[in-house]
Amino acid sequence: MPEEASTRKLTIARAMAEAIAQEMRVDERVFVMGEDIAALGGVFGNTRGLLDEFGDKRIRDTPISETAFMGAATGAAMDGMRPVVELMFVDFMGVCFDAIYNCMAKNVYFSGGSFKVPVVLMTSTGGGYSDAGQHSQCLYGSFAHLPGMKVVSPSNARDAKGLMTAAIRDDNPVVFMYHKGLQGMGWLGTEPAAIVPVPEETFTTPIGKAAVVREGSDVTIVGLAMGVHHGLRAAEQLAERGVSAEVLDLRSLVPLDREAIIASVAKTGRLIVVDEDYQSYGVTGEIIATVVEHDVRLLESSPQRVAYPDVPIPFSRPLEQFCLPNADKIVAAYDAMGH
Amino acid sequence: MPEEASTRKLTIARAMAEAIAQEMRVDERVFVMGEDIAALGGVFGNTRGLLDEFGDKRIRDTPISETAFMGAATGAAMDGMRPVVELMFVDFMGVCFDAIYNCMAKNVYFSGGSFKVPVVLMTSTGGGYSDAGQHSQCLYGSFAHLPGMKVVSPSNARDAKGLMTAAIRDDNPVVFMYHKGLQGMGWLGTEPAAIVPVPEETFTTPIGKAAVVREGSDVTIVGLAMGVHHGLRAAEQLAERGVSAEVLDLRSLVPLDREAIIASVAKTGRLIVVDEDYQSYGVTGEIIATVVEHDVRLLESSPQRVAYPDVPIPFSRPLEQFCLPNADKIVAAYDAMGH
Amino acid sequence: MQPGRAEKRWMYETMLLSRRYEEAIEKIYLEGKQPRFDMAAGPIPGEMHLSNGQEPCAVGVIAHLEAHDTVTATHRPHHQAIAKGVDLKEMTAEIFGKKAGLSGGRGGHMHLLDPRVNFVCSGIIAQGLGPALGAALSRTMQGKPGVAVAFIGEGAVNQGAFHETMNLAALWNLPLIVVVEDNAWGISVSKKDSTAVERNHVRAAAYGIPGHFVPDNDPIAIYDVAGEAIARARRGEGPTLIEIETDRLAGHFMGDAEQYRPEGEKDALFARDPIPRLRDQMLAAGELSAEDVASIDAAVARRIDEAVAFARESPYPEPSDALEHAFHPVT
Amino acid sequence: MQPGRAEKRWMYETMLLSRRYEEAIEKIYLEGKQPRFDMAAGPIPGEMHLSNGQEPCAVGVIAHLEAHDTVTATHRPHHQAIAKGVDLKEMTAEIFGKKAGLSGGRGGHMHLLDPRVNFVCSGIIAQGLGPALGAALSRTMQGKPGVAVAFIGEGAVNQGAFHETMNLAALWNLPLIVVVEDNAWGISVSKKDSTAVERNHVRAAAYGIPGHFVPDNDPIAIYDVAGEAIARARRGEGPTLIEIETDRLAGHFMGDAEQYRPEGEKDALFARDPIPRLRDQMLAAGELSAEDVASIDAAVARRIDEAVAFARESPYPEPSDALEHAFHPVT
Ligand SMILES: Cc1ncc(C[n+]2csc(CCOP(=O)(O)OP(=O)(O)O)c2C)c(N)n1
Ligand SMILES: Cc1ncc(C[n+]2csc(CCOP(=O)(O)OP(=O)(O)O)c2C)c(N)n1
Ligand SMILES: [Mg+2]
Ligand SMILES: [Mg+2]
Repeated sequence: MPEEASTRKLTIARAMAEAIAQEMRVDERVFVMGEDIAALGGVFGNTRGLLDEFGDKRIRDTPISETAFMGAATGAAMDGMRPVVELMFVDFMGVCFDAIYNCMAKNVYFSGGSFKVPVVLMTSTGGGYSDAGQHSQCLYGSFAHLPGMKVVSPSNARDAKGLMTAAIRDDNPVVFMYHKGLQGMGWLGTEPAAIVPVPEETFTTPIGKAAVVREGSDVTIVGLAMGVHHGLRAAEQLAERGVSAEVLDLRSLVPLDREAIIASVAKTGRLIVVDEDYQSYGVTGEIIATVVEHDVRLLESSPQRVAYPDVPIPFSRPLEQFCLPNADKIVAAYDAMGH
Repeated sequence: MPEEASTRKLTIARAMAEAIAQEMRVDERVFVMGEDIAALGGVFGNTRGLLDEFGDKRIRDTPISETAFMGAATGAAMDGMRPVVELMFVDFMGVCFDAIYNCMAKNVYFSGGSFKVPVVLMTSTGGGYSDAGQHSQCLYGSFAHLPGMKVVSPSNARDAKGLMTAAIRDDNPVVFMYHKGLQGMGWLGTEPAAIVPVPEETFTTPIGKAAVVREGSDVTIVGLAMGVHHGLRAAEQLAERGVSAEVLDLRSLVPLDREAIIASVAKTGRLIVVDEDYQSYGVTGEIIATVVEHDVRLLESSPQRVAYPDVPIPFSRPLEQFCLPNADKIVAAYDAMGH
Repeated sequence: MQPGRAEKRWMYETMLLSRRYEEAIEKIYLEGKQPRFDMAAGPIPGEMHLSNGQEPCAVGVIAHLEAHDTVTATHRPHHQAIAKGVDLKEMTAEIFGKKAGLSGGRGGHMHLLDPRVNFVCSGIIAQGLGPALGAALSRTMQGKPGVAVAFIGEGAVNQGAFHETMNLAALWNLPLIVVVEDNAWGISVSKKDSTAVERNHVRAAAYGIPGHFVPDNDPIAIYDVAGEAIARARRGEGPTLIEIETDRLAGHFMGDAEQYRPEGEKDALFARDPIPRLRDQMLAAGELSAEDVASIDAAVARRIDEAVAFARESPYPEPSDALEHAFHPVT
Repeated sequence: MQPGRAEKRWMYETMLLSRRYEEAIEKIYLEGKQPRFDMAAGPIPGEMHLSNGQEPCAVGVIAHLEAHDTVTATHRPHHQAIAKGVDLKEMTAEIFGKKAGLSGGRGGHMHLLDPRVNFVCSGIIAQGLGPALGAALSRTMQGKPGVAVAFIGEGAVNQGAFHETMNLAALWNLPLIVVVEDNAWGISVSKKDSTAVERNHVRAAAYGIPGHFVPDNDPIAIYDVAGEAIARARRGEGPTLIEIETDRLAGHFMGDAEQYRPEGEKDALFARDPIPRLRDQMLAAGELSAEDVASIDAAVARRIDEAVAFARESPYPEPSDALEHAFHPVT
């Protein structure tokens, strides 16, 4: 990532589109496919402008046939192309999950590495705006659990651009999960801290490296995507009380930067994991197990989870807000650890 | 579960078929649907005999159209029937997962409880016989992670009968995952310890209650289905060395009997979790997190996982056997804890 | 099959109720969302898919149904819900996310489920087809009366669930009617950019079942074709595919600027709005009087006012109610 | 389109190679599995789906393909793999789970992938359709020659992926040929119990593309129809659906007792075995001599012996190799 300062701020949506455009300019094998990604520029703006520049052969709207076009992305990738394919909401994975987890994700292995499968599957995640139970899920754990796909999710526009470029250049399937509440679409509400300076030139952010986004010494808050911003806000609140929280942005679930997690907890002795995906059998359990299986004595008190409870996502605002992670819950989790 | 001794031993396959038959006799709303479950009696034998007794209206072979027939199971259940529907291998979930996780599992919630969705989804899991990467998965974590479905997996025929009966009587979707290596089909190889005495009369095994299948004081081995048998064998080996291992059969992942896990670890101070599903973001992480978030001081040494590594399942025998959990790995995990 | 005067009047009233209802919802939806449109704000947050223009599909078909017949609908469900007789107050409270809503606010406008009239809908394209098939199977197995109708959009026809469901319905000869509301668009993708055939009803040939096309968004013609199909299903003669040419008068969802629409297309649609068309037809035929029109207007307005007032006055659920009803208790 | 003498001879040789190959595999598969059949035992563990009887489908179609054309096959892939020119030694080593196998033993008989001849297969019904569509799209976008052929069973036609793929192939006018090997059974479920229409080729109408039916498992007739379809695709005129009546001479997989088959059905199938039929035809037409037949027999036997010897002698992979190749390294 270039070091020189950039002052041009982008939303994640624009950063994604820019990364794709830059790769498309230098590599004609790259193309984009999905629902409403051409004339509309993507429901969440991440393909805006691409149709005008690259035309409808390389920016292809599809029918509502996810099984066919996810499979097609795999077939095209195995034939030498580098497709970027969109699943509009991650919630829709159920109509095409075989094409993803059993085919796209496994053909590198089934071929003993003789086929490359350079697909980027980009998909929106997250709730908070009352889109109810089939349009608000994160499903981070569902993808990260199954082998053969890398899984990334940026918390800000700079990482979004760098991770997208890295994903397009990767010879493996990469699932790029962008959180709607960070996307920078005005109508969706936006976390302002996700809109950051982004270098104009091409760069990659390595997949599998976490980032310490705030240093601290008393407690480690681990999260990804929206969870990072909750963590940062909680760290502010804790700082007012004299508690120094370190915030770790995972950026990637597969590969998972276990060293970074362990190093931070080794320093702080306390762990809170934040996740907007369903709590059980998911991200929070994995992070906690990673620490304690390494060395249970690292933890001075019981680790805490601030995750989505194990119920479908309700529509009604007070119900949904009750379930979502937020900074106050993280602070309460800190307090629950006892000191 | 009736207390009187029964000496009649059954395989899990027969126990499942018996439970279904007994419920079908007393409740005409119960019917069975799936691929090759009628004349063939199920590829894994669990519907054998049902066609002859109940006829082809209630024992329905389907086309290879899992999305339609999983959806139909939900629709029939919401209309007052109690379908038992088979997904032949759990690996096939990807072609119909929306109908399962987004519809069957959520309509109770979406209706605020005004609809019942009494579907039993039975599906085979597990490898060990070289059926390769699309016919050997367990995916326990994938189902257990997503809300609205109960998830059970028996380790022996008695539990299989009791859990199946309980599942059919439950007003919620229950995913009944049976391990091929325990099924009692000669051609698949069988764990003899899964074939146990099963009462002839109807009984239920409560969903959500774990069972201590071997008491011990030095280490807790937690597993389900095939993992329980690995755990029992490891406990034998450890006993020869004077180590007393407690083995917990989870039986149900949703609901998860967290109390039973915590109680056992509180006694032993050591935890090994065995799982044939992929390791990361799955069952092992959840069990470990459950213990340490309750009280990190319960553990005298770092917990250990013996799970399937995060790679697709290879065909070749030495490759697959290298990856699978077994008793030796559990014993090695015990040794790795340091004492 | 021609509607009698009462049916026709019911169709007109129901179309009007649906239209005026959505106009009311539209206004309320924008409360709190101006000047800046923020989907999360206001008394009705989240996505809002209006069905205005498509009312003929709902009434022409559902005129033939009873409460015990099943309907599965889509993300755009208001017109069908209203025609099927879902309680308007509870439906409105649900759309507001209130405790008195159909599911206590858990579902919202894409998840209106009502067992009293056997109505469900969902937010996943083509998801309702399997459950409708299952309801049809259930009726056949139980020997109870009842058919199932699955409404889908023309975009949904290209989803695999369509094919699987049609084959099974035909194979098992089930009382299922699949109704395609062809409004020519799936969000921003036009039918010609998504569908290899010009008309979807020809796809019935792939299942050996009847397929019908009803042009021109005409409730009377729909009534006719649907009536035959439903009667056929009730006689045990199996499924039918019905494709209806209809119009989406609003954007895909509220907030959609529809810049992808060809110039002038929207004007043409408004010019053939089916509701004034039916009204004028019935007036001309003497099946409605000016007074009837006025009294229907008034009755419709009253029902909507009541429903909206009910929804507004209903309290929000307790936040922690979110954790209830993921599972039924074991009995 | 009629095959020349060389093509016909290639078809005969290839069918015979496939048949004799599977006979050899069948024998080896049973090693270690007798007296008690245990799928996990012996030099070839796991499921084994034989394609004997279905060889005409493979050769009649693949006779028209080059190495750069793509084929996606199913769980029953040997005949197509052999016809497509997958290296027989490496394929056999793969089926044995050996290090020298196509993927070093990771895949096994349901996962034979070979980029040198653009061949893949898989164990999930209808999974190959999307990838074949993608290969066809890739060729069109790159302006490179090449068509894609997806082989599926008649049971797979009822899977949603079929519908989605056909629609997209037609919509985008891609060089895709979908070949349905109709052997009348999907495991134990007969076609009449799974499929609402008598012949699947009629389903082409749902996509506005040509659909052909080839009766009687005849390689020459298949060659003819496939040749036209592939030439059409190469000319940029889009996809075709071809349905072939063929026979599954073995059980669904080895170990299947086939008690679900009506009495006498199997005898009838063997009586119309396509391989002796073609041989006798060619002998009668003077396109083969008795010496040709003998030398082909010998050549085929030699290739199989070599492949089997290669596989037997190849070492097993290191157990820990299981952890390699889940991902390509980042470069
Ligand atoms: C499986 C799935 N894919 C995509 C979507 C996103 N989506 C919602 S509505 C819609 C368009 C549907 O078009 P159509 O079926 O014609 O219905 P209409 O909106 O016109 O009523 C799409 C693509 C979805 N909800 N589900
Ligand atoms: C999605 C999916 N469902 C079910 C199966 C199990 N299965 C394997 S082969 C088979 C029958 C396939 O029939 P057909 O397509 O006619 O092919 P054939 O076996 O006759 O060659 C079934 C149901 C599967 N592999 N994948
Ligand atoms: Mg539409
Ligand atoms: Mg077949």
